[in-house]
Amino acid sequence: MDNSYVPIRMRVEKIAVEDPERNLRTYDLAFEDEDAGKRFNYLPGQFCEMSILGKGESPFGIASSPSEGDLLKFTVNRAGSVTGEIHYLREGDAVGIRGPLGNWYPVEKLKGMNVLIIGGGFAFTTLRSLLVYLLGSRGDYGDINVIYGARNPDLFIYKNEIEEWRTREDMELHLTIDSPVDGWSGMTGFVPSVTGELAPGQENTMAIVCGPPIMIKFTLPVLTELGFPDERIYTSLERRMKCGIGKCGRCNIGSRYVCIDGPVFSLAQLRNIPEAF
Amino acid sequence: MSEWQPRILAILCNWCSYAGADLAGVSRIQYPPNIRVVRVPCSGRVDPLFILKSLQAGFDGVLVSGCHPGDCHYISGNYVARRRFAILKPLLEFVGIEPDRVQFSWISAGEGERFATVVTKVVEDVRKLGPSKRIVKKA
Amino acid sequence: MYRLDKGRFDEFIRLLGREYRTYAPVRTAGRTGFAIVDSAGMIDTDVLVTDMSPKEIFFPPSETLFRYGRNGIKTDEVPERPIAVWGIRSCDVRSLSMLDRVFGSAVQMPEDDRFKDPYWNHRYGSSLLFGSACIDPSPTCFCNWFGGGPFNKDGMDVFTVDAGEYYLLEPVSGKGQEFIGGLACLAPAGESELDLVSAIAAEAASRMPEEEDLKEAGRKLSDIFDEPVWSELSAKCVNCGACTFCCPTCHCFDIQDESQGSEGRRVRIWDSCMFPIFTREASGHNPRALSKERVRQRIMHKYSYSLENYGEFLCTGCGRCVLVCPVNLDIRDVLRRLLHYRAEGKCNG
Amino acid sequence: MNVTAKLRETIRELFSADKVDVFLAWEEGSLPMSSTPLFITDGAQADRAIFDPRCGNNLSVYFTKDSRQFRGKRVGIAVKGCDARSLVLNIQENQVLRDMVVIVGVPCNGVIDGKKIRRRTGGKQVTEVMENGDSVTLKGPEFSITLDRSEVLSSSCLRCVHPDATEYDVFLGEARAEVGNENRRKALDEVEALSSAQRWERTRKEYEKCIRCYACRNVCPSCYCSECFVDQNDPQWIGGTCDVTDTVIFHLIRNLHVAGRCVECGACARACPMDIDLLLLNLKTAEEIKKRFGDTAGIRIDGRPVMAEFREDEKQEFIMG
Repeated sequence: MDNSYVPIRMRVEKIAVEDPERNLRTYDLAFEDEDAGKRFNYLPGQFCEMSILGKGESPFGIASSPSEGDLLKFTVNRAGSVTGEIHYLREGDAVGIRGPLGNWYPVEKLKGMNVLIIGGGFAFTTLRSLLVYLLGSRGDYGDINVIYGARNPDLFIYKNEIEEWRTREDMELHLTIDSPVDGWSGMTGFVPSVTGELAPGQENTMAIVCGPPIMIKFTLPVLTELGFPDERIYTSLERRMKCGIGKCGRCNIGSRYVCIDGPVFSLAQLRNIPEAF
Repeated sequence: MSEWQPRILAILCNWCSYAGADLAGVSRIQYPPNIRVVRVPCSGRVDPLFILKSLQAGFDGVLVSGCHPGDCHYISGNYVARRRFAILKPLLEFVGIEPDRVQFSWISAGEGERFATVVTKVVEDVRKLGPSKRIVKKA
Repeated sequence: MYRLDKGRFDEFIRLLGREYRTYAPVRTAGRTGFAIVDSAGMIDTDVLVTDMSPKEIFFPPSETLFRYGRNGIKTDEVPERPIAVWGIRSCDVRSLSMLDRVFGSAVQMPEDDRFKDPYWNHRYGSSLLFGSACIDPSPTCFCNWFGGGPFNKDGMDVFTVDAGEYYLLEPVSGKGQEFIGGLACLAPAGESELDLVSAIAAEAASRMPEEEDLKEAGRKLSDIFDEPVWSELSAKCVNCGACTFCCPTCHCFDIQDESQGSEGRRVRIWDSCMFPIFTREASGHNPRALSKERVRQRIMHKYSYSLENYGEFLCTGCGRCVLVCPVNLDIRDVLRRLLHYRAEGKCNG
Repeated sequence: MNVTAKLRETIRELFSADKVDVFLAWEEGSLPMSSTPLFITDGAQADRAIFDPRCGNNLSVYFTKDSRQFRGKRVGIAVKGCDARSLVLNIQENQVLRDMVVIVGVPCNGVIDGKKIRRRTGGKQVTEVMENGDSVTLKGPEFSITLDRSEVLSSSCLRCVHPDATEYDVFLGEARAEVGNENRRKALDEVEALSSAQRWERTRKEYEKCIRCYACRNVCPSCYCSECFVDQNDPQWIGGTCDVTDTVIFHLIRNLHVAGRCVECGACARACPMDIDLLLLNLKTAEEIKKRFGDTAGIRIDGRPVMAEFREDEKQEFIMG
């Protein structure tokens, strides 16, 4: 029998510091055991429990796309004891992961549709995975529109890639920051209002939203107002988790467990859950 | 195998007892090498939890030392600590932790000699008790 | 049905011990719980509802998931002999079946190995359960609310009745039949013995409380999710974990690491939805920060969410939480209050 | 008029004079010999209130728990001697404003510990409990046991020296001052007669039972840290398992955190589902504090709790010479 509590051993291949305060770092992890890597099949939106032996585990969305190769990418914000310890890791160090856990963005349903990706802050991780995935087989999808907001320009993650996405002709990227800053050429304003201003068409479009709870809360009604039906709005939720396999009892929202029934939910599903927002 | 040696954790206040230990060192006063020192700002900083945790982690004894009454750098830290120790010690004895494993002293920055004497006494007391077993956590 | 004379009970327990690690109710310093026994003399045969529930046998308060150190990760060896339990009550047997729905696999993906909890499965999967009929139900028993009863045999391998001078044993599962089938210390039971059992069963059934209609419980509870009644009910709860720790079906847990130097172990320990830190995130955000939200979670989880997820309640009516609650927040009263909330006309709809 | 009748009368008066927004008392519980906390918000509910030996809950706990549900409200509260001391301590520690509470003292002769009853009956069905002076009769369908009252009283009550409130606005009867109680010394002597190794054996056996449910902490009116040291994880001070060294350290440190603040109401011991004799450590510490510093928790309403105070000339024979 598989033992889902035992982490897979990974090696830190590369660390990128994402912000000047050095609170956000992106880790590229390689499988130590090739077979384990082959068995690890995932899709954008899924997450892993990252394990520091002696400190514990924390859940992180997978930021890489399976279309990119064998490395797994995670972006970690320093917040608690486990994330603090992860920030001490150096390239070459060992780390454990358990996963892939949870469900994924509806990539099959997206085929032939336009995609509107809306993200905020350092929650852009699984959205990066999705975007890279879509761009990897670009022909399968219609228009790709991305709205990405951060408190200030420093707090966008994956800045190098943002530069590349900006110049691409086969997608639209709208960056926005909360309040004006000298030298900022993008948009200003919170994600929900920017979404309203840009008023992307809902026809044959699927909206995928991920960000801080408050951003999600205010963005979903904007999408509804723009005419998106509940079945074409997806969002990814976060809760404190331990086991990741639907047993330990803390991540539920109503009867749904974020770790196995989520983290990706359609608004249609969430409408039936009393405490979703 | 070599003879068992007690391991003692010494929690010393920054302003007096740590300086006293320092003086013992620079004055080349001999004392047993069985102690490991943790420096804290004041004996008032010493939570009984630190002491119990040290014993749990396998230290055979704990010495806590601060400034003499009246000399506290923070005016009254050691007085508050004294009340705490005054009830901690009988409580530990009450539950069956050998009293000599946890000891308190006041050592000033000028008392290098006294530091050596205190450490020697603590090490000898703990040596008599043998290895700590009661509140030590097994892996 | 077989008859086991009490004079040969010790022989029976010893036989059982050859193949199984045998657990039974044991009384230590006035407290009762399940412990390994190797003779009949150690067993407390009178206790109805043990203070600690038998979930501790299969899902201990703390257990090692694996050990780590310089040489990597190692899981502990699984003991060879499977577990047998003697003297487990009907409600508690059912609670184990319920826990098996949670730990055995994921209902959503029953075939997916990733959701099978190996620690639970190696203990529960091969266990042999000797359930006991409840001859003398207590005033805190309410198993009949949930389709149980003092003589309910669901989930047992062998059903046993204490008939005074002897025990009557009835195999329920194939595994149970296989074990007791050829035992020399058992004799086939006769007519008079079976009549006695029926009489005892009727007497026990008469002691059960009036049933509460729980047919619509899941929906009724969902409907009043946002009503103020939850604040009223939770006002006196002090959010300790006594109810959840003594509950035979509560199974929330935490995972922690315990290190000594470079060696250590990852442990699973019981946790409780009553504790505020249970759901508090590293950012400080807590989706169930209020006592009301936590009490509601406990009730909803047992009587509403579980129906949706597992098709049954996560409560067997054993009454332990009623006994241990330090503020006498009686779950039966709570349920009655909630289920009749709309009927009282306190809200529209 | 019995105490219950007087209590109800007092509650009605307080509401009709608009002196309180809520009144904390006890009402009949769901089990034989049990009571449950009652929050009265309307004088008309006064007739639900009771006071008798079933009323063990220390209601002061509701002032300090995280919900702080009575903040800003004028609260009336019925208190036994120990409960009153908890409240005094809460006032001393600025958790409760004296002006915002109306303290109603009730004369207490000890409360019954339901667990002791269950232990005596082996968990059998008790349908009726009758008190008659110093004896208590427990009746079930097939049995009847008569016990000495002391066998079913809460251990804290057997060692009580302040049966009645020391601070109150109304007292329903005649409040007694401090009484002597030799049970305190006896309980300590029993342990102190043991060798160090025997004491540890005793401690280990007792605290091995702990399942870490934290009922003791949560029912304690003096335990109100917004984050308990056992819940801290950075650093994590003590392990979360039922390893006996961790449980002993938890209980010792909790004991020290409530040193000079514990009123020995016995709520922790009555709440413990594992029946750990939690009170003994509290007794030891309380006696030590009384002996050394001449202070008892919850008696003074002014100044600071004893462990936050000091005198320069205190005895310090435990400091190495």
